[in-house]
Amino acid sequence: MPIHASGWRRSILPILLVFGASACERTGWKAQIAREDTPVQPIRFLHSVHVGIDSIPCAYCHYSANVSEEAGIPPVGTCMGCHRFVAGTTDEFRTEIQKLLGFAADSTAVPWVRVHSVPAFVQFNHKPHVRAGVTCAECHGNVGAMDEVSRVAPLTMGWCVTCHRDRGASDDCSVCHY
Amino acid sequence: MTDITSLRSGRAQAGVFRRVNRDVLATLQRPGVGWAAMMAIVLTVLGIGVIAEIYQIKVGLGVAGYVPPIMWAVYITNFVFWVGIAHSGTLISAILFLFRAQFRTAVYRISETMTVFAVMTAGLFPLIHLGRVWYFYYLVPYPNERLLWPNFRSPLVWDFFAISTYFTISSVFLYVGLIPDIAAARDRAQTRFRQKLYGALSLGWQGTDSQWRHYNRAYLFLAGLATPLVLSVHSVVSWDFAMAIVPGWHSTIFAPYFVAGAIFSGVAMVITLVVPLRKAFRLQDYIDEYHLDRLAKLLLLTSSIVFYAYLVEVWTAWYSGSPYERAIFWDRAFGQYAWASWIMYGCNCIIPLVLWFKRVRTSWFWMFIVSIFVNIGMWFERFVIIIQSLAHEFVPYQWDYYNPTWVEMAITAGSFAWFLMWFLLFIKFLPSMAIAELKELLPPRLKRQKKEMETA
Amino acid sequence: MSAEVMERGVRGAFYTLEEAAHAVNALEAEGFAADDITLFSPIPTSEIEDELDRPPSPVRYFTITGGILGCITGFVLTYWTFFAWPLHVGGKPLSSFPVTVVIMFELTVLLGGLFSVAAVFIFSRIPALTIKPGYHPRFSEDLFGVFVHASEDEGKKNASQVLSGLGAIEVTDEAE
Amino acid sequence: MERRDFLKLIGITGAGAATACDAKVGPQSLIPYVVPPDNITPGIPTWFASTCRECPAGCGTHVKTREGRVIKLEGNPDSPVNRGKLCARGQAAHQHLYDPDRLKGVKRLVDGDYVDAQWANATSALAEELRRLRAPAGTGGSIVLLTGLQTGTRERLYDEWAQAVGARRVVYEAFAYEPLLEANRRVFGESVIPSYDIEGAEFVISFGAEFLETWISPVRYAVEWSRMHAFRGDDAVEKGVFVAVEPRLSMTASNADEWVSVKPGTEYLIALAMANVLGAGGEAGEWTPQRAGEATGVDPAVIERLARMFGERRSVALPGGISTAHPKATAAATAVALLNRAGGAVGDTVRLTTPVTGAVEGSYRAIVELVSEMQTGGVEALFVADANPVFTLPPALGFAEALRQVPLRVSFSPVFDETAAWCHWLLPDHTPLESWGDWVPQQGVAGIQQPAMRPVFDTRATPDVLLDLWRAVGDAEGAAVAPEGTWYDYLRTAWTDRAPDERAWAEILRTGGVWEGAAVAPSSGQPAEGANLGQDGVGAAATGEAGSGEPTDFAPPEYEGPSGEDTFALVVFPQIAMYDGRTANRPWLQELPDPATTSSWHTWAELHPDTADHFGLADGDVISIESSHGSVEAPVVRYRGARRDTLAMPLGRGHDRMGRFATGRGVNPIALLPPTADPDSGGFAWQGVRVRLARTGAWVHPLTYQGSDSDHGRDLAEAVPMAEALRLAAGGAVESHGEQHIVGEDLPLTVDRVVRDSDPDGAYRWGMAISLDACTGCNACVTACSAENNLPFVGPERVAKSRFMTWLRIERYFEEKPGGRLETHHLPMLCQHCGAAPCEPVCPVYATYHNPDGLNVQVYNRCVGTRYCSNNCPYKVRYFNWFQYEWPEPLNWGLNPDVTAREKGVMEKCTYCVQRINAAKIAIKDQGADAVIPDGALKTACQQTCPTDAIVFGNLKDPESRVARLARGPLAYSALMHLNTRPANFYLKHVTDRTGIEVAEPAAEPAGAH
Repeated sequence: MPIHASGWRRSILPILLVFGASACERTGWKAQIAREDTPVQPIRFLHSVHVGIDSIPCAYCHYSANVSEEAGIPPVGTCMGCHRFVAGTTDEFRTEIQKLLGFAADSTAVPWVRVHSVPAFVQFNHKPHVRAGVTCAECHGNVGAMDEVSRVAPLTMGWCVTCHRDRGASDDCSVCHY
Repeated sequence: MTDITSLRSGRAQAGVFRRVNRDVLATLQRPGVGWAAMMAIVLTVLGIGVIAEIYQIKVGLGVAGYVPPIMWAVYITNFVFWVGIAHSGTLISAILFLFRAQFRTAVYRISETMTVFAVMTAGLFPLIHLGRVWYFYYLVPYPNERLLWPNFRSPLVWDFFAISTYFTISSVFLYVGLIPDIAAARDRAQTRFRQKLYGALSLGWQGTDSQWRHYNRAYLFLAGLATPLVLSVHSVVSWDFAMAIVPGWHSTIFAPYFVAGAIFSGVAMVITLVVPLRKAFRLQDYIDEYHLDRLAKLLLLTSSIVFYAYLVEVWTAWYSGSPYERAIFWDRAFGQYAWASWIMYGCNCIIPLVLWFKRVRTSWFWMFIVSIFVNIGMWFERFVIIIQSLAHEFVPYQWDYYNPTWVEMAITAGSFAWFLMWFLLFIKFLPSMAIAELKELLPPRLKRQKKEMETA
Repeated sequence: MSAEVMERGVRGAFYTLEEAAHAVNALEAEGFAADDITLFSPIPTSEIEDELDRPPSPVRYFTITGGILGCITGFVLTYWTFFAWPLHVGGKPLSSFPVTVVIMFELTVLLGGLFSVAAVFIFSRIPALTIKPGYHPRFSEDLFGVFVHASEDEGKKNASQVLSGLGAIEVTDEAE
Repeated sequence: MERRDFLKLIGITGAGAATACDAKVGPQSLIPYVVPPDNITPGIPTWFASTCRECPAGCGTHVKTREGRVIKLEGNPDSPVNRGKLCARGQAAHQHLYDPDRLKGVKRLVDGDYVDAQWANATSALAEELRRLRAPAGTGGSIVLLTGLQTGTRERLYDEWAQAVGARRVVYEAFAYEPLLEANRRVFGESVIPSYDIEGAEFVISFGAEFLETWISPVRYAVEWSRMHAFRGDDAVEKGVFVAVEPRLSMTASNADEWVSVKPGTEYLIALAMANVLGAGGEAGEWTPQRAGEATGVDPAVIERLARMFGERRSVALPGGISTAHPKATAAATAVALLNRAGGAVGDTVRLTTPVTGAVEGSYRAIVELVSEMQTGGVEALFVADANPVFTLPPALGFAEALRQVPLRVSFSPVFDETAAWCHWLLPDHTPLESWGDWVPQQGVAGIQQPAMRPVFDTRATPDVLLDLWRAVGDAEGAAVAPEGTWYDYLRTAWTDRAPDERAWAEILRTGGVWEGAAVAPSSGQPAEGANLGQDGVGAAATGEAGSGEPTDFAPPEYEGPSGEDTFALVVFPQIAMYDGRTANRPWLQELPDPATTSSWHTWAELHPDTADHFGLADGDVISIESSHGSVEAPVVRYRGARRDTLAMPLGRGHDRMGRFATGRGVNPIALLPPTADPDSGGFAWQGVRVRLARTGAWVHPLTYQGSDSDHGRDLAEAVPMAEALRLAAGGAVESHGEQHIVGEDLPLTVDRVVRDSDPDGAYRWGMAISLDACTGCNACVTACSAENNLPFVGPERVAKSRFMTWLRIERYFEEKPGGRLETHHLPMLCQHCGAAPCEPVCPVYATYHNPDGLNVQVYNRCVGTRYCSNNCPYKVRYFNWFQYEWPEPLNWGLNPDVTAREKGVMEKCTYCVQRINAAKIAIKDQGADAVIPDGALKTACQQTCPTDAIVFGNLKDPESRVARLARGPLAYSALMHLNTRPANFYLKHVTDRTGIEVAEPAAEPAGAH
């Protein structure tokens, strides 16, 4: 009479498969997130040129970061302040600037794609951060070195809280969640 | 140096042993039509319950009948009910093991599987009842990106620990007990599927002296650990209520009162399950009136404790002078929920009084009836404690009345189906009586038979 | 039997445990090493230990280790989380011992139980990929078996004599 | 001008609002302004001063906008009308703006269907018609412009337009209060509503005037009443007395120190008898207290006592509005005027020199005439603006049928209401929050109304449409030349006197109006200067001589209709949320519990419990109510404030058009009323029928919020007699009652103990002091909270299951005093932010905890929804999101972006407006890292709007803060104190027993100073 003592061995394989599949899924998911960190913008606006080469201060365009919860996205008028005169040095630049001129001519807003966002239940406010001397780069990275802005900080809760604690800021939940 | 008597008695014993094997393993034969029909019904009901749950997750908990301030209702009632059911299993398998109560041998496997499946059923309800079940892992203490931990002051976290420990220990306990019997099934398996199944599950058990030595020791320790555990789990469940300030909940007697109630309801459920099972599998020789009588006495004892607890509750409320407590118990007896309260008092205190009669205690029919009433009564006990207390709390502006909806009823029915599904699977695929232990401690009828064979 | 049987020896089958245990003791008296003798039993009777005079199982050390470990884990886990992010609830002190008791208790039971089972697995050599020699399906049914590891013919013969002399209903040479 | 420009220029897509309300994470669009507006910074609210147009009171408002969207209204503190406060209707005004069922553009009726049209086509088509129909200017031809009550520039434009195009104007307002005008004309010779100085009075007696709910200017009177009446224990000055004479315990009457329950329609006989006691003579002389007592069912001794009080004190008597508008309404108002005169109130607390807006002379008479004209085909074209006569007139009058005789019917209503449904053209007006305008609530006070945001839909301001038509039609003979420019230009020109230059204009836009003639009641007891008219009246003899001199018949009104045991006098009453029905499509208001019965979403029939028992009726049993003119079906609400011989029904619901929230909700009891008028004033008789009730056998789940009527003696709503309160306020020791010495080292709770429940190094421990004596139960706070905190509305099915989501609720408890007197306590119940909060330790995931400022914080995104906290909250102030609550577009535009919109399965509750706290903290740090928010700079939404200042919020840690002073005061107590939850909300006891009737009672203490 055969004795099947080793049947349990066969049950290991499916378990491994399940774990493996979930690991693959996680990796793929992460890769997808990473792609979304650098979204394609309607105009290929180069922070590297404006901030890196031209040294325009952040607050020139993001005009309300020091007074409001919103940093402020520059209206087309702000762009046109220079681009009425600056047409671009290369063909590629000229094409992109032409797009801008198109928006300006139609008086429509440029539909920028948001790079840095927090969930709806997080009440982030730029003003106190700017006032406390947190530099823009600490959260947004060195945008002067980026062609297209990508998200460098994880913007996770642990990341926020760690910085808050390091700087002696409040780690009370109701500072951000209400 | 073998004398003829010992040889004869050895033969007799082997014959009885073979019979035990044959009778118990006969339950594992190919499922019949009856079993399949039952399974079909059970799966249908379960399917309806699953659909109701999916609907509830999609639309929101509002599809259940909750009426603030009654924020806990039938789901928590079911949770406590099923946890309670679980308890008698461990009582019979662990506590009575420690007490060497021999009548447990025949029924402990059934009660133990009942424990495991009841905990599996109970464990669903805290999830079903969550507003955002998809975030249930917030209750699990693990290092996470948010740097947050659960609140160990909350009785719900205690509950999480207690229930998961209880589930782990009782399933391990069940499985460890099963191993030698699975090995026996393996050695008699007819089909390839069963050979493989039992081969895998028996882990290569051979019943050698050293295996038995470690096994017996570990079994003892598991029983020893499960004994305080079983008392603690329902105490912790009772603290979900007793730690709150809700009048009708905030009471020091809740822990012992709940434990007694749990065993009471669990024993009733064992009887409810054993009566038809014995008949279906022709196990009359193994489970007889002797067992029934013992179980009935246990039922009577716990019923008396529960009765006493009810009286003490009322007395405490009156003697405390707290207007809220008094109002709750007045309302319990004469208010909107009086119908539920009197079902509870009737089924849990009055009906079990018939168990004082031996004729009832040894009647399969009457015991089955009584056990059904006790099951109903104990479900309503939880219903009354939870819902009626919440309905008449401190602020009279927020007094209200609750009715369950079809979703709650479907999920409740589904939970019974879920429990029965596992139970039906179990009795067809695993030995529902402890073969090895039955051989060690023969039930009275088998003993008689053995005697007869020896003298023959 | 099967190809998995690697060892040789003699197997005797008995009706009762007493006879089987007696045979084991007799074999030991014959000079067979205790490690070479295996008794198979269909029932879990604890009398085996007494009959064979074996030392108590070391499972208990695992149990106590698991229990203590669980207790400590429970305490450390709860106390650490009280201060990992100190949040005030219900006007209670940040650290409160009573609530840790429940967690400590549950983890004590949990780890104690799991360690015990792990110990059974380890000491009983299960899950086992191979079946020990000398096993017979009836040893999970109605008979008690004694298997003596003996590769030489003389040993086998000696064992066979002892086994059949002590009431074995059947004695088999497993090397066949 | 700037403002209009930016409104045009903002290219907002609501990125800000969407970010905060949309739960999706990941790439989102990020839309900048096309051209940056001068005075808008994203993320910072912009405020506009304007005027509330939800009723004729004309309260000043501050409209809060974020990124170009209105998100909240608050009262304008500068306005002399409402002094910074708003009622529930005002708080919900932007639900009119964002009404998803508003007309989204011009529509024209073609073959029985409404089809979309263009504004240009509409004006040219209508101009064509007008040219054809118009009569010579001033002759009042066959064109009729039917409007509601208007004041100021809009009124002028309507008149001028009617003149110019040869139209006739008919002004119709549902609540027109004609009898008040007529009575004052008779008694004082002035057809006006005088200002009643409630604040300056010591004794206020109302004869059916619901002045805390709907009567004339409820917010104004609520403010004044609280200053006259509320005793908070912060000084030992005795406060005034308020007595209400009404057949039904209305919310106003529930706040009275004494409710004199009279037979319906006979309130004024009490006034007459009181005047008689005070020596009025004349026709009043016939009405001795005995005779009045017999007619009204009131003990004559009560009448005499009230008369004495009225004579001895500085008093004012308020004539009734809708509840005394029976066929003898003018007599009723006259009697009150006589009482005021006899008691010396005229010229003192009754000021005829500063009349207030609110009444329309001959309103009902005009509409009756219009109906007969329409029936005979005398009207060729009818333009309807700001009125819904099909709904507010009794069907028996036949307005809708007559309307069908008019060949051209044009509606300017912004919503598709019952009247618009009969019109050929729908030319939707802007809502008040989108349009320019002004309002004169009182002589000498003018509020400006300015658009706070771009129109939501393709609507046009009606004045602009009229101007276009005027220009297109050309000028009729002798009429004014059509002015150039837009309605804005017209308005600006009209304001030239007040704002000669742009600077002055800008200042007016900033402050919200001009108040130079504002007679904010002097708080001293001095009569106002120049109250000559009234003085003359006082000088004259007993009745009418000073006025027009018509004799008045004071015999009580006959109620028409069936009689018998199952018949009742029907009392219809305007309800605080619904007013005359115009606010019915605002879900917050539909869901607002009625202050008296806590009912919502439907029309109910109030019966006294004894009556209901007699007929075997339980709450929710549907009865049919039948008069000689119609019948309706409504569920019963058993209400202890109803008389045994009356059946009361609220007005305002029962729409069959108007929108998803209004249509089919309840019934319109106007259907029961005959088209009867009070013959003296011509005003519509709202009261005066008897109805028969019959059981239908149907039952609906009661839509009431309240569980039990009584607090069962639990320490929730506490009261103290005035004499005792005065003694305590003067420093008297608390007498020890054995039962109040309760267990626990922390009891009784002190402010110092509550302060310890916060970070010792922090600057704040937020808390509240809520005065039950000031709270009227008006529910303005509830709506304010809804608007500030994005509270969803849940709908009637869920209200039936008590799943309402109002973080703040007013619990109404009755206490039966010896002698059968019913005392009402209004208890605002909200999160107590307990120091030892039972909800916190039971949460398994720390979703609720105590923060360093002493707040009980609820973290929505951490909540998994075990609902354990709610079970363990003794105050039951936690609310669970049973569903994902929907905000139909564009109602969601009004969501506050600073507050997370909650997901299904999450618990929520009052946060003490933590978003305001955080904003204030961030703002104050501009003044230095250690700067502390000064007391009063930070107000919660409920506190801000509370007309009676019942709610005071602030920092308990600051011993000088108002909240700390009140909480330390002698009247402070904590709800359910013996549970030792250490609540941060201190309640100030209701101060009762002020009228002297308690002297007779064995248990109560002498009322002392009376």
